[in-house]
Amino acid sequence: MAEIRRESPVDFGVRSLETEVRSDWPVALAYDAEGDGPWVVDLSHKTRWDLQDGQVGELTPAGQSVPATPGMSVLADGILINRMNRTQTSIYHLGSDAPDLPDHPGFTDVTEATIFLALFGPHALHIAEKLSNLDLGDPNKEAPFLLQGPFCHVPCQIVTLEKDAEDGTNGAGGFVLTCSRGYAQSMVHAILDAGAEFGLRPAGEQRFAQWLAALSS
Amino acid sequence: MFGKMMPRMGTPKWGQKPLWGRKPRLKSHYDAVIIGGGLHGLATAYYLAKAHGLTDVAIIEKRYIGFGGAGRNTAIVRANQRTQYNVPLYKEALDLWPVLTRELDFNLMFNNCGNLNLMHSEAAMKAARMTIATAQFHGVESHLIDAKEAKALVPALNISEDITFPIHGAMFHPPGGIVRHDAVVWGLAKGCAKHGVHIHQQTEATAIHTENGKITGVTTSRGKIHTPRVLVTAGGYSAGIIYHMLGIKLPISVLTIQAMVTQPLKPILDHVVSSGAYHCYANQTLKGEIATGAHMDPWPNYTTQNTAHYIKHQAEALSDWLPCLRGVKFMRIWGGLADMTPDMAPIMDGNNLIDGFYMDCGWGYFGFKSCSAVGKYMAAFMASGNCPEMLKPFNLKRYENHALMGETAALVSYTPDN
Amino acid sequence: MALTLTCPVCGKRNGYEFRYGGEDKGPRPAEEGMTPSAWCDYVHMNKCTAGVQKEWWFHRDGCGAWFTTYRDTVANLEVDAPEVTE
Amino acid sequence: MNRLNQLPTLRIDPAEKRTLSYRGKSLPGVAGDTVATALFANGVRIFARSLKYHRPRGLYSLDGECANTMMDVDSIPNVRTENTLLKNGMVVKEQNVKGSAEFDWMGFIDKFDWMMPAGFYYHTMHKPAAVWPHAMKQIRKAAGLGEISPDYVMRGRFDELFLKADVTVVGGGAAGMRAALAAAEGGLRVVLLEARPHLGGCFDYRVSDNGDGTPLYQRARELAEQVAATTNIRVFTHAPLVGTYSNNLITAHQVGSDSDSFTERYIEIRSESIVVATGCIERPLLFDNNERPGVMQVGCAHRLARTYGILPGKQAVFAVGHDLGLEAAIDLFDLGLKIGCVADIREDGQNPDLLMALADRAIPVLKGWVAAKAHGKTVTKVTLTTVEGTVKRDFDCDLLVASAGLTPVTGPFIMAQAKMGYDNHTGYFLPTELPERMFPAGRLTGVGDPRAIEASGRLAGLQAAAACGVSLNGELDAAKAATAALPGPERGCKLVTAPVKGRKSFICFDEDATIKSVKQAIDKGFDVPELVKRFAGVGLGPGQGGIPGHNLPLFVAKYTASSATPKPTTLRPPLVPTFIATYAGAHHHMFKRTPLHKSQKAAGGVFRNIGVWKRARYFSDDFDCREEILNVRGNVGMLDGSTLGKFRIHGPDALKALQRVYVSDMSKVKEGRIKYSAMCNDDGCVIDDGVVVKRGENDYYFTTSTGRAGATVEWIRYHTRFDGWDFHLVNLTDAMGVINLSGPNARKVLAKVTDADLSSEAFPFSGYREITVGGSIPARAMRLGFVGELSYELHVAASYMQAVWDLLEEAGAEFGIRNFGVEAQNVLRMEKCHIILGQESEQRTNLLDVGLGFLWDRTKSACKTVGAVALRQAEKDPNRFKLVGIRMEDDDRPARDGALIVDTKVRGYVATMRKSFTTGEAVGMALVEKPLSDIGTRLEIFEDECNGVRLYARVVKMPFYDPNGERMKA
Repeated sequence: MAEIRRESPVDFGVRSLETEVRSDWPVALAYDAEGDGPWVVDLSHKTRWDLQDGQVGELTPAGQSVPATPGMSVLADGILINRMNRTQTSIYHLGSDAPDLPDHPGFTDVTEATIFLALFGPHALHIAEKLSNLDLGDPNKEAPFLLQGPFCHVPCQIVTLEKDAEDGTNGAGGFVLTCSRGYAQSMVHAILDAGAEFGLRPAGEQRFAQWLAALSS
Repeated sequence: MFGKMMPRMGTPKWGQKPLWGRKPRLKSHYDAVIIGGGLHGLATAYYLAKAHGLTDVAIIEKRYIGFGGAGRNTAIVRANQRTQYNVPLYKEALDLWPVLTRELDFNLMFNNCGNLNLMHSEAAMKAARMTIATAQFHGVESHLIDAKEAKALVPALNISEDITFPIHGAMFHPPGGIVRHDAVVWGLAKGCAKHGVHIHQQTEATAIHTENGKITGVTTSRGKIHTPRVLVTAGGYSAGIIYHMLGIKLPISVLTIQAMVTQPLKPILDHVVSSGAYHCYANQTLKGEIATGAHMDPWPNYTTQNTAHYIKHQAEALSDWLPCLRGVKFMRIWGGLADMTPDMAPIMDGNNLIDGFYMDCGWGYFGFKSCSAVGKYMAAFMASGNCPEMLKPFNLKRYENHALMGETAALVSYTPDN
Repeated sequence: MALTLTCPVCGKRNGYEFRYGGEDKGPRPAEEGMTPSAWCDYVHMNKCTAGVQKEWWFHRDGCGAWFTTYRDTVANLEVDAPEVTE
Repeated sequence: MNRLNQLPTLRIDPAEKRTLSYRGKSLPGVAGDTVATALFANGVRIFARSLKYHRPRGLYSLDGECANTMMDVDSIPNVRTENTLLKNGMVVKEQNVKGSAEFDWMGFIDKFDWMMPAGFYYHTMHKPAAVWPHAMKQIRKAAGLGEISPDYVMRGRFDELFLKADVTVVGGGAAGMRAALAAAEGGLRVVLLEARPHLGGCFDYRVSDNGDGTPLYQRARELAEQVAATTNIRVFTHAPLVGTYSNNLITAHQVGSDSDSFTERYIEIRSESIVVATGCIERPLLFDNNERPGVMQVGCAHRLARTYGILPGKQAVFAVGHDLGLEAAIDLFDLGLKIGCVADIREDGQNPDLLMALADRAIPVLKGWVAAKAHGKTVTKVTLTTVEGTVKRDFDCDLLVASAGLTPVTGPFIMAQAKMGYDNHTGYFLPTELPERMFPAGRLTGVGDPRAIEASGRLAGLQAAAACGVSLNGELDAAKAATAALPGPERGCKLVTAPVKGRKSFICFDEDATIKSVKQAIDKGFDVPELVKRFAGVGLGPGQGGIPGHNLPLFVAKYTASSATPKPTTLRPPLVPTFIATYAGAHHHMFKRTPLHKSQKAAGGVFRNIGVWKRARYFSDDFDCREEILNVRGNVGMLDGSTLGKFRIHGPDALKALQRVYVSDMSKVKEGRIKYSAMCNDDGCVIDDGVVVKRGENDYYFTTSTGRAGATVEWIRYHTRFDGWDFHLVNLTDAMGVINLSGPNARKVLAKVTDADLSSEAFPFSGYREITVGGSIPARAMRLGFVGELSYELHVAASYMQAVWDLLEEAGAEFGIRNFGVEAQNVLRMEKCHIILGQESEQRTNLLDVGLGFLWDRTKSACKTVGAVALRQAEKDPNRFKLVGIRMEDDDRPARDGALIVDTKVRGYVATMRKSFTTGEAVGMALVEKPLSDIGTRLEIFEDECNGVRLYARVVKMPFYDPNGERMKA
């Protein structure tokens, strides 16, 4: 019998330099010539949960409390929790391991439903401006924050993890984005195309981990 | 040098006199009042006066004739509708253009260049086959052609596979084309005036009066009129007028529809070409502009403002299927109203809910193509009080009888409950 | 024209993110005893108000909420203080 | 021509050479030239011929307000050469000429204008009717300006940008720059748009001083430096605004420079507030031959010299109505232009300093005089006259600088639906009420004093910032006071036309509309400017109203002796003609692929769009799919069904929600079983069908058709929006892939990859099981029978889909397993008379019509099921359509899908029909009127292109294959 492998919907069209298999997912840790940023990283293998409940605000998924108002996000211990509306929240496990899906019936594992990308580094938000009219750098909001809306015409959840400083060219700013899995190819193509003028390169999970560590510190 | 040798004549005499006579006085009584000086109102008045001898007719127009859809449509005419109720009506309308040109002695500039309706899937080709069979069954010329044949007719067409909606073929309808819409307004107005119809511009109807279930009159911004017959045919404004003046609700949503033209070009497009999948049509006007449009914002509006969204949509669509136009510039955009019904077919009814009250509305974006024939039959309806066979299927009752007309195969859903 | 709508969850957004849901006609009537004309009135008929009307919208590209708002159909602008012109 | 290479105002780099090709010759230009200035420098005066009369046309405004200098550049038609920067190697051609622009064989038409009064076409060429088609052909050929080839490919990279800004300033002149700087003080996000390739506006080319000794051009450069140094101002140059919309949406396009990554890009800005500092253009002076090459506006002449280093003529006459004209005359004289005379339309009101400077230079000034006629193909002489027309004098010249007055660029306000009114003092059409959070600044408010221009800019910038909620304390008042202390709006010259009859006085250049033709239109009853525009053709040409926009309403008001104030005509986007390629921008095609896309492609799949998805419809070039079909019937096939909608619904009220939207009684859904049901709309028409399984208490998994997946959440929430129920939906459409394994050998194949008991007893038809495939992969398995064979539908996590597919393919190899596509499935299910919505139904087809009435539970009226009322009311209607099975009398001649069922009328249509490879019969389904639906009824079929030959079929029992369902239940 053939070896069982899972496939990420995201394909950057370049071979990774270093890969690790994690619960059947081949995970690209690094790519050749990742450059000085901006970077795009495929995080589709990272576990995502959907939690819906009439009293979602009182629940504590993965031991964290759910942000009080829709649009708010919290990032702690590698877990990003985004309040989507009165009854719904999304939980992204950005760290390496995710616990088993809790017993509570309100949870659904939606890892497979979406692609999950991180886009960060210099000009990351300038790339976003070419693909969406959502205000990822909204001065009235404090990062991290969640936007649910169209990105390159496709409904997405976008969490700005850090806003750029000043004119956006020097920043460590960036965001993570999920959209329907079927759009993977179109979305990646659009992002790479928009980022070309800024030198956007695919990067491996390690690059993301460094950014995440810098954000958390 | 050439000109100097030519005998200098005066400006031709048609160059001077007012087209629709001097401004008439608003009388206190008319045999019929038509609210709305658009194409349907003008055509109905024209036929009332000419064919039925009912010349004591007033057209009440809030702004100026042709202000609404009459002056904002892109002038496409065709008779390849989907159902057997519609095809004969539009066929007659199509046949009337040359007749009216002669009758009105006004060049309506009918260009029967033919229409191509592009199909982008096997399913669409099948749907087209049914429409074509219906047309042929009623003696209207229409054919299914493949992508290569379409390309032969329209050399600018992109029939490659790498566009959003690759072209499989087209419904080709040779007798369709374009008519100069402004000319129809002005020509009919000329015809109305000749037969004694009063056209009151800058006059707003503010109330319709009834007594014991009968129409008695209309109040206007210039005074009250007594009349036993009222036709509301105010295009996009009809449904609002009918509800707010008479309390009759209609299954209508009024949407803004937009169109635009490019800078003028030498002949490049000899047909009217349209695509449902792209929500986009294009044809070349006699002036050389490429007229294009179709997309509507799917929510009710009485605004004729334009949207940035629409222009971009149009550009993206044309980039796909008429890619040479990428090197051409958009020049002007405008908007109008389309009163949409759930089954994409109009409502023509009257003399039942209220004696002497008639309506002709819900035309969506088909009001231009149909106006000549509808004027003829609505005039017959109003003159006799009896609905002609041709118009019977378009009654209002069909909605509560769950008998939608089926002018579209797919659902027309501006709201989820349609 | 560039409609923006205020989603109760996501705030002010581009109108094209939303789906129109019709004039507000109140809760779904009971099934029993519904006459064809009452049914038609609820399902198909509209007032077509040229002015401010209360209407339903769905945040299709965003949070997925159905909500009502007031909009002036002549200006195509959402209005804050509803002054319904019937 | 020798350029004035040393001027400090230049925007060209004389050292950097460029060349262009024109009429077979290579002509020199320099960096910073526009195509038109380069041609002008090379002595070209006639750039084009006009649309109707083929009159020679030349450089007039240098800002693209008319089609005078539109040419074909690199095979792109209608290029505004005066706004297009010269690039090396451009190939430039004349348009709409027979011969050349210089000598056009069609030029004689100008003599026949008297035959073509306004509305000419409406009254001619239709008698006799046979004339018209020929005439039309000639009209089409004569009309149009440029030419585009049907296989033209637009080169370059087009992009798009969507910005959020607090304050957007439109116009990068002194007022705009001051506004941007003021707005940026509080840290707001500011965007500054400038149409020209550089900031500076009307200061950029002027050497007069701003009141404190600094020349204006120098002041503009200082401001530009300050702007560049302010990081929260984003500047877009060569970026004309093209549209303003409600809620402060602005669109623009930007022309890329050599160093940009784009050729052109589309820019859309959602801005909290807007400052409009677009300045003024000039109002054309109307006189005979007022558009001859050699006649140009003040700014054009002045900028030719100061910006491009080209003296616009040798011997000039000025006929102007504003001080900028006098200022230009003085400056151009100092640069070497000979000036025979300056006619100033105004009797008085001139700036005395300017009059003094003219006197110092001995330039004769005639006050209350105006140009009456230009002579020559290009100007050789001009006749001046007093404004009343009593006295005339001729002057020889090769340049006539003519300008009646100024006209503000109010397009941004008009497009934002501002109410416009006529201002008697300035003679401008100005907004009477400003749109919300939109502020005017600079020259368009009527001010001309440089300090006032700057102060009004600062004030508007602060107002815009305040509108964003920035608290400014006393600054706003101070700015107001500063503005008020400076000279206010200047009185404008109101003269519309010189005292001439106007037969050759062109109010609109692009459509060759004269004063005379406007009079004719008015005489015919077209007495409002909007109608004159349409009837006489004014302002509808490529210049988009820039030339006639101000003059037409003034003239109509005068000619109709209307007591009302003039009403402006409307303006519509795009304010500046914009390439379709630019509007399209990046134009990303967004579509969905299934998890098996690559392998399906590799297996020879022919893909089609199905809604938002790409799906494999065929797996060979036999589009009848014989092999695919027979393999499923006789063996086993696999179909990628991943596009199916899939949802989880959970929560205490989940069942209530299902009861509302499904016609069946969903309380009867049992664990371990699948329930097939349908959703209707309120008309009772079927909109969706699918299966529901119960996976736990208040926890269901259900499928929808591919097309409905995107609207399902919306639909369910819509129909429960008043109920306040506690249920939750999760869209799992993309999370789960679907493999349909069908055929008599399906069980054998599946058994090889799973340990689950697949026997019919353990896993019967209509059963639902959660099994493990390949040792570890969870799969939701359903026994369905859409294609009429033993079938397993496996729902598998998307990332595992390829692995499971590969396992099955490997396991099925010994049975000859193969792909089948959507078309094969279509035929297979048709043989079973399983319907596909949209194919066997249309918008008016209800649940009962298609024979699915058995799904409807009539006892649950308390659930207020969507569609139930309509079904009840329509149930007894004898006039409805009914879906029937039909078989052709001739099995070798199946009717095509869409053929009609007729007698004297249309009675129905064929929904799907094929000659079945399985049974050899030509069978299908049709929707027919109820009286025709009895078994055995003979149907007459009318097919397209049948030429009167009818086909015949009979109504037969459904289904056509395995009527007892033994195969699918096996």
